[in-house]
Amino acid sequence: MNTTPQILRILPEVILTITGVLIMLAEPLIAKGKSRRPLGWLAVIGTMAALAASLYQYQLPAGTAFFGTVKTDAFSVFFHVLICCISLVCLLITLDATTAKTDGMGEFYALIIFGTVGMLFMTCAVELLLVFIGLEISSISTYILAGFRKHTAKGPESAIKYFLLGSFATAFFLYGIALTFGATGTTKIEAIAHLLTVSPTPKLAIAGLAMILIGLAFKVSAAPFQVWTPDVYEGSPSPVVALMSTAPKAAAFAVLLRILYSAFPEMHGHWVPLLWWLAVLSMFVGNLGALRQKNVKRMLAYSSIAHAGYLLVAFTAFSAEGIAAASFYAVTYAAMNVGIFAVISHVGGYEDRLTQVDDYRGLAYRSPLLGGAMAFFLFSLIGIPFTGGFFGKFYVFTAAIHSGYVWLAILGLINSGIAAFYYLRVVTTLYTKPKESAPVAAIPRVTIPLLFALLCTVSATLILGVVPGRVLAQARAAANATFAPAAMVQAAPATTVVQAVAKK
Amino acid sequence: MLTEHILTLMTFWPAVGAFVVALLPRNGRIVRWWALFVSVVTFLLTLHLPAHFVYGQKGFQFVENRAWITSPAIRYHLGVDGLSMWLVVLTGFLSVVGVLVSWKVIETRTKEFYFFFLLQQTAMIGIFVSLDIFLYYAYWELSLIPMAILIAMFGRERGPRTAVKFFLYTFIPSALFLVAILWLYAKTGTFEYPALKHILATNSGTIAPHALWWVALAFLVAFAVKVPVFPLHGWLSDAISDAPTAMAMVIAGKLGLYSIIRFNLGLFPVQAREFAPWMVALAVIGILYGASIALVQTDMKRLISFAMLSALSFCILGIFCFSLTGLDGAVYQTINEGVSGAALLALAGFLYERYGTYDMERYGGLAAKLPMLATLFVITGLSVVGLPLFNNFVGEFLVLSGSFHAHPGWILAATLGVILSAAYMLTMIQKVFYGPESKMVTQQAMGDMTVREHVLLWPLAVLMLAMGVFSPYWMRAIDQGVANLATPTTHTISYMEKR
Amino acid sequence: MHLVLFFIFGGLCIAGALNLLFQRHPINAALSLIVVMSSLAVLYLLLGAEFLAAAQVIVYSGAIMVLFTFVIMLLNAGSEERTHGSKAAYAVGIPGAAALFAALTYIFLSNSKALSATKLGDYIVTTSDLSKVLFRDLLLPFEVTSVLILVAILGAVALARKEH
Amino acid sequence: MNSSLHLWLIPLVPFAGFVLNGLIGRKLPKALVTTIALVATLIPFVQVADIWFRLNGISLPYVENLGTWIHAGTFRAGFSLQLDHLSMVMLLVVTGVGFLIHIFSVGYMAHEEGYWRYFAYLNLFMFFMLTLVLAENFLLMFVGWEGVGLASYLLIGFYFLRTSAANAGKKAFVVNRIGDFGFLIALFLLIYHFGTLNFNTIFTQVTQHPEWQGGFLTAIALFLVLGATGKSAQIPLYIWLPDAMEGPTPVSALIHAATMVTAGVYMIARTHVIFDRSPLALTTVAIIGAATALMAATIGIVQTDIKRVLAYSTVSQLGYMFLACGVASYASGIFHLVTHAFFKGLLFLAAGSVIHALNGEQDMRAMGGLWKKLPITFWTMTSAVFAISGLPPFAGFFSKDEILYQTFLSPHGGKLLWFVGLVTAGLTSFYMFRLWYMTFFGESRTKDAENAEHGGHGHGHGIHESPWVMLLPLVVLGVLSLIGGWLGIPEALGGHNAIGNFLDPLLGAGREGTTHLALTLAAVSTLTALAGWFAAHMMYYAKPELPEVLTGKIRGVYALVANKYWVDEIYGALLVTPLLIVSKYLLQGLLDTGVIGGVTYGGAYGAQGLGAIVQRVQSGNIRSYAGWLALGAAVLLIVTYFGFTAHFGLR
Amino acid sequence: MVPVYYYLILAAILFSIGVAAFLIKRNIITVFMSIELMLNAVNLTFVAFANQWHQVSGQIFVFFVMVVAAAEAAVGLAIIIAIFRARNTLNVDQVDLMKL
Repeated sequence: MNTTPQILRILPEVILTITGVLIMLAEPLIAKGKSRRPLGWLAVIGTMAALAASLYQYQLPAGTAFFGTVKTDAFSVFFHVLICCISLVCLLITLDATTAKTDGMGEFYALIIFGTVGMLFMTCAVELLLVFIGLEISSISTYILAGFRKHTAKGPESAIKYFLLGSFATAFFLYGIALTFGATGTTKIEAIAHLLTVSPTPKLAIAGLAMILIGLAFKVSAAPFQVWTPDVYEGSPSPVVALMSTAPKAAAFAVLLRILYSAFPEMHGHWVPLLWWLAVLSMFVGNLGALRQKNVKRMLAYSSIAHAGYLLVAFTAFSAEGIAAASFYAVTYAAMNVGIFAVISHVGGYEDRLTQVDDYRGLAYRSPLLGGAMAFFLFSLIGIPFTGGFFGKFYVFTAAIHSGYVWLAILGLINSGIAAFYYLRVVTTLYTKPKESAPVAAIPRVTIPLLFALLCTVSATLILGVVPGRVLAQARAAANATFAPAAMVQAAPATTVVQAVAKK
Repeated sequence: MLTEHILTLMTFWPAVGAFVVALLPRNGRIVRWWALFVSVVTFLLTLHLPAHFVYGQKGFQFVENRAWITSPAIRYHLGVDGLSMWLVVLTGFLSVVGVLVSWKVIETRTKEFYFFFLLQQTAMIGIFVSLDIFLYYAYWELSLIPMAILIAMFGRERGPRTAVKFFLYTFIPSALFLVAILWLYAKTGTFEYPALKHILATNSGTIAPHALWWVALAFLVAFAVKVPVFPLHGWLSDAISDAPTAMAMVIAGKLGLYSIIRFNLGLFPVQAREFAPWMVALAVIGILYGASIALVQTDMKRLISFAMLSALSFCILGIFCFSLTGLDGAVYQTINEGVSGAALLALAGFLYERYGTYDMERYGGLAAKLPMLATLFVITGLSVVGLPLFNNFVGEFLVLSGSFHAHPGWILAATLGVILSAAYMLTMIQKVFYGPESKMVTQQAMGDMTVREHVLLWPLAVLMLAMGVFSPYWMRAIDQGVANLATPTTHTISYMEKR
Repeated sequence: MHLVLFFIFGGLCIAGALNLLFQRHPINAALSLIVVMSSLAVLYLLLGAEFLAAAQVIVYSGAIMVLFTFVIMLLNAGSEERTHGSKAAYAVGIPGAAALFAALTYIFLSNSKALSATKLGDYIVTTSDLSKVLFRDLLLPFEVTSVLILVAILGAVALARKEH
Repeated sequence: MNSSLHLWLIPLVPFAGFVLNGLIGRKLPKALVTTIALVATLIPFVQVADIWFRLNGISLPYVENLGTWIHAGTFRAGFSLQLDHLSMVMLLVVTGVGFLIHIFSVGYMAHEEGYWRYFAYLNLFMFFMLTLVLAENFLLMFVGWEGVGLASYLLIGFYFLRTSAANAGKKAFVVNRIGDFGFLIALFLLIYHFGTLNFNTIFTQVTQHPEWQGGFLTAIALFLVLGATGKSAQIPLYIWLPDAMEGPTPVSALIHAATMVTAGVYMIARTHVIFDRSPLALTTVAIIGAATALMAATIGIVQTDIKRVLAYSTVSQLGYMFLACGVASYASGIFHLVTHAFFKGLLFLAAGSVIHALNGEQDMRAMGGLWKKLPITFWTMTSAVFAISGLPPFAGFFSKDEILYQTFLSPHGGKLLWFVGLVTAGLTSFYMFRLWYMTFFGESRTKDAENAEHGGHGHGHGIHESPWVMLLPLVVLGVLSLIGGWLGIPEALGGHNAIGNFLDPLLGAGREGTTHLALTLAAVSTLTALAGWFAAHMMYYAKPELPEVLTGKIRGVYALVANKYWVDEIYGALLVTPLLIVSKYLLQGLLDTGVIGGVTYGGAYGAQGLGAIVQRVQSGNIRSYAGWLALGAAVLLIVTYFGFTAHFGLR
Repeated sequence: MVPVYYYLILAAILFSIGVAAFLIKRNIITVFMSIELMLNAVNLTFVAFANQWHQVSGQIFVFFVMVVAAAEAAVGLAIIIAIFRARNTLNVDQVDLMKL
């Protein structure tokens, strides 16, 4: 039996919660109208501590705690680390973007921190109840953050859209849980798998699965549940978009992986083809929608839909390789997307001065660093070799093809071709001569936090693109931790062929 | 020591140079000189290959092979053979030429320019030397970036638009190309060229032939666009006319042609032979099509672009007749195209530097004003026309004579190209240099060639002549490189027996 | 008897829900929602969930709905005007909802054999059994909920506070 | 085994001259340029002469291999030179005449812009021409073949600021290219059938297989003929030669009369082994030759530009040579080639001298009565005129007579061709004497010496005899055109056909008829020539008004001939214009811009259209969004529950 | 004796009505109410299944849902107030500034 103190299994969450509370307590101590940056730094420190804690959790033997509600294994720790990193960078971006703003910044940082707590719980929970709570925490905090610029016309609108539709989807998610519970009589993820085999009404579980899928598909903004994405991204402050386009998605994908692979592996006959369609739909909707976008943030919103599609491709593979690919892709996508939003939030500022693509004209001359970085991230999003984006796609599609989904791969890569069109349009805009009196003329100089954020994201994207070995190994470990069913797809005729040749 | 790592060295040295450029101060002169230094060193490094190349030794040389990513099994596997060696050297050479050509033109944004320019060198050399298809693909895609950005930055008219067009034209097919690669990997479990070649050659039974056919097609299309082959050349003339000269020199031709020979003929000989009739037809159409459109151009760069289309189609023709002579010719012609095309573009560029237009109608009677430039222009023109004792003649002659036995009819048609080529080339020369002086020419007094231009053009001119006269020096390696790709032509053999 | 009660209060639920659907003034909507919730409380009792019944009345009908009415008053929202901003809602949404309903009904009916029947009072969950599970097995979620509430408070404050 | 003859020197010395003058000539003083150029041509001449005298000590054919040029796969071609009787004769002509014309040019071009350029090109020409003659394989021959074309392109376009000159150069090159196309195809066929391009291997192959008749040999031969017609300005490709007169006159003398244009004849003679196997090809050659000869002669009658007259006469004379080859009497063809080199070279030089004297005037109507003013030019010219008109004992008589004789003897269609040749001979002597009279006799129609100060010939005090550097070659060639024919006097006329016998081992002896026949034919042709002279005398000396009267009578025919049968116009309308129109509108406009560009942008806009559809969903209205969600949810639920998608073959 | 699926179908009805209400109602507050309705439907399902399996956890789930609902209500109404301040309307159809 495991002897590790239970608290260690939720150490990062605890640390972050404490940090959040501290921020709340410290907030009133700072006089009105004074900058809230110290709180930001406090949050950064807390997140770093949580990150350290998460890394420490790699030492722990895999096991559950609190009566099997949480589980720390390679999988959960992988996503812990990822989410902590994302929040960390996003906090840095926030620090840079909101220097001027004082009002309510305490809450801002606290909400980011608490939201992170929710996501962390999502990834490590093996009890649907806890998953639900975590999901709600992260969602609610993001709803609020989305509407944080409440004096503007768009801020509250994006909040209300996100909130109403989000709760709408949550209801479905909940219904799904209810039905699953109805089919099995339990809400413990691992238990579901084998209780299903004895359940008198397994078919209810299928309905439950469908409903859960709906809820999570909404969270990861996969078509046809993507509708909210562009509007919300447009209305929210850029640092928040950086966060909500990556971290909650990563968490939601983690949950989806857990549920699909740990609770419903035997039903893959039902959900694999479904995800096939969701993936294709998402890719096409995302990329085609982005083609005509003039507004950068909306364009990236559509692109995030498309990327959700790429990620779902990995799910369809239904193999450990697939999970590894998905996890890896989540990392790469986080790196490049956070990075690009770092640039956007700095250039556009908290108030989004630059929205249209043309506003970015000549950025690469005004500020080679920002322009270059943005171009780099865009290329990574296209999936150019030696960037993380490329390896991400590469592993995803390798997994798909190994499982025999050649057409999926073809469609996917055609999509990356379509995507290249709009990403490249931005790149070329960055590198065309700026008009005189161009908006890019007045970019604030790069601050230390942003510099650090860019450093992290760029190096991450680059490392993932050149020497992805380590991260991939971790992703594999995570995959093996989750994916144990007997019905594992054997996708290695390759090795046999090689051996055959070797014999000759 | 040097010989083990020479390939890595020459591949990454320009990249290193590029990053140094990024750190240099915003000062045109420093950046320029540095770039020149880098490219010269690159060229010298590439010269190491012919110096130490072992003739008659089978397989790849200067091999470097170590693990990169364990699973999927991607290796850092480099090596050259007779096929790729001279192309690498050519790349090195053209990088020097490129810097010299850009010397004056690129006045603003020099840092960006040379950064991407040097990056491009790395990508191109990487393409030629990598033997792991994954690695190859990585470089292949990478090579698009600097090109696209530079076109966008320095495009003559619709820069950004052309850049996107060029990028998509190449990127979308190579997406399918990637699928094909992954599929192969899924089936064979390796990315390494030699291993793949062996597997596909020995037990192709395990892989469905029709599937393999599609894979081969995906490869071919991706390459054909880059060459470009006739109906897929939509990007060419825009790209050539918008790209800065240094980039236009390397945008078309050698990468695609090399890849076709290396992969389509190397990995999929059977499928390649199935495609052959179509490719030959397209090639011949391309030759005549390009030449006759070039005949009616008024813009120098567009004329050159269509001339290129015509010239490159010769290579395709040679490749897909599978006779050793034809293949030799094709590869040789690839190199020639690199040299002559570069010279031609450089010359056009120099005229542009002087008079600020590529419109031939506005020129006239320059020969009296710029005799040296005119001379070199004529020399280059003659090389392009394929006059004997010039490089292109050797290439074209080998291609045509080597292919004749396979498709006499098509070759007959293709040979008409030599008439047309003479027609458009001489028309260009006449419009620009002969006849009475045009208004523009009389109004703007311009000096003849500068030292830089001499330094740049004479080596090219001499090279054209040398390659036309001492072809065996280059041919040895090439012949050895493609020997095993050709189907032995029967009639000559029988003739030999007859004697 | 049990059946009768079920139908009465089930009917009330549906009636209330429909009323929510057709009433145009938010207040009426709120009141009809209260009807639904209260009758749901009764159904909970029938299903033997005493504590939940109580909680339903207190938390939902009490706290939450009061909050609603409070906000309605605060913003003195008049009866809504029938704007036609969305065709999709009718063209796509309503059929969707209908299909949803049909599907769910079909699912439950097709599984009805396997599902048991409830007899009044044969399964009653006392508060103590509830708390046993709640404070032992599900302690962690319970604690985490505090974070959730904290977030909610934060959010409410942050959003509702007037900027100056 | 004989010691090395260092043949390679023969072409390379002129090449060296070209390189020197070409690169640094601009800076050098005229004198030095001149010496370089002359020495560069003198050395080969001397060497050739030396070889000629040591010829008995040399076993022919003598081959010299200078290394591999191309070696790819099984194909191999080397830089190998060969000396045999045929190339010996050609060498003598080329170097000899070439040297003389170099000398002449020194005087003629003395005051031209780009003097150095001129001589550089001239040396370049010598290099290529000698390569052509010495080549031991077809490929090397092709080098010379194309090279002389290049040289002529450069020299025709020497006055490149004149649009007409530039155009003429271009035309010459492109038309030649059409011929080269034929040549290339012939080469491919040769490689295809023999796997090599070496003369000796191929010819031995053919001789070893007497069963090879016609067939692929005919194909090869015909393509070679196409090549030859291009280079030697025969129907259908003769159109470039008249325009080539844009070049400086010595160039016309050297390239477009004496040497380059005869390359076609040389090539046919060189490859006669193949031709002998293909009666069809031979007949073709003969007919082409005869037709060209006649047609050109008729055009020559009405030309008024002195150089153009000569140009057409050249075409016509080349026709004779083709005729000779066509009747498989190659030796006589070569013989005529040699004599023609003498007298036609001379004619051009003399004409040049006249033009020089008249400060660039080329129109015969503006000449006349010059014989007193330009005595030496006159006398040399006269010898040339007599020679070309075929009056004994001048050179032309013997060679032309030999051709006609051989034609008459040839089995198929010989008589007819002979008659055509005869008529042509008459016409030839007519227009030559016409030229003679119009230029040197009658009252002077020259413009006064006021406007002497024009063009490059800046020394205009009236009409004057040319300097000695120009007269010397005239004299030498004059003598040659008188005696040049004597080395080919047929036995019938008491000679001992020296050149014929010399070429025997290579080209085989001509047919032998009876002495009686030979004599009659000779007499006939002589009379024809005299008739021509008489006609010319009547029309252009005795009664100058006669021509108008006559042309008035046959206006239609006259117009036809005067416009050169509208051949240029016809070609323009049938080939050039259509090609341009098709390229511009059909290919570029419709196909390239329309279809290919259209597809490209069509794809882009199509995708964007789909994007628009996607955007329609994003109406921004929450309820609509909810509607989509609901629908999606319903569909997803149903699909999953009933597992519809599971049935698609997704793998 | 009431079969469980009666309750389930009742829940389904309520849920669907909730969805329909979300689609039809124009006033943001009422739209929000319809979400509450949906949640209640789910709760009913939970309780029914809890009875079916005699599992307490089902009921506890409902308990948590209530908490979440309360929290959501707080936040949601705050957002509604914010949007009313910013846009001075409660009509969903007029909250469509961001589109396409």
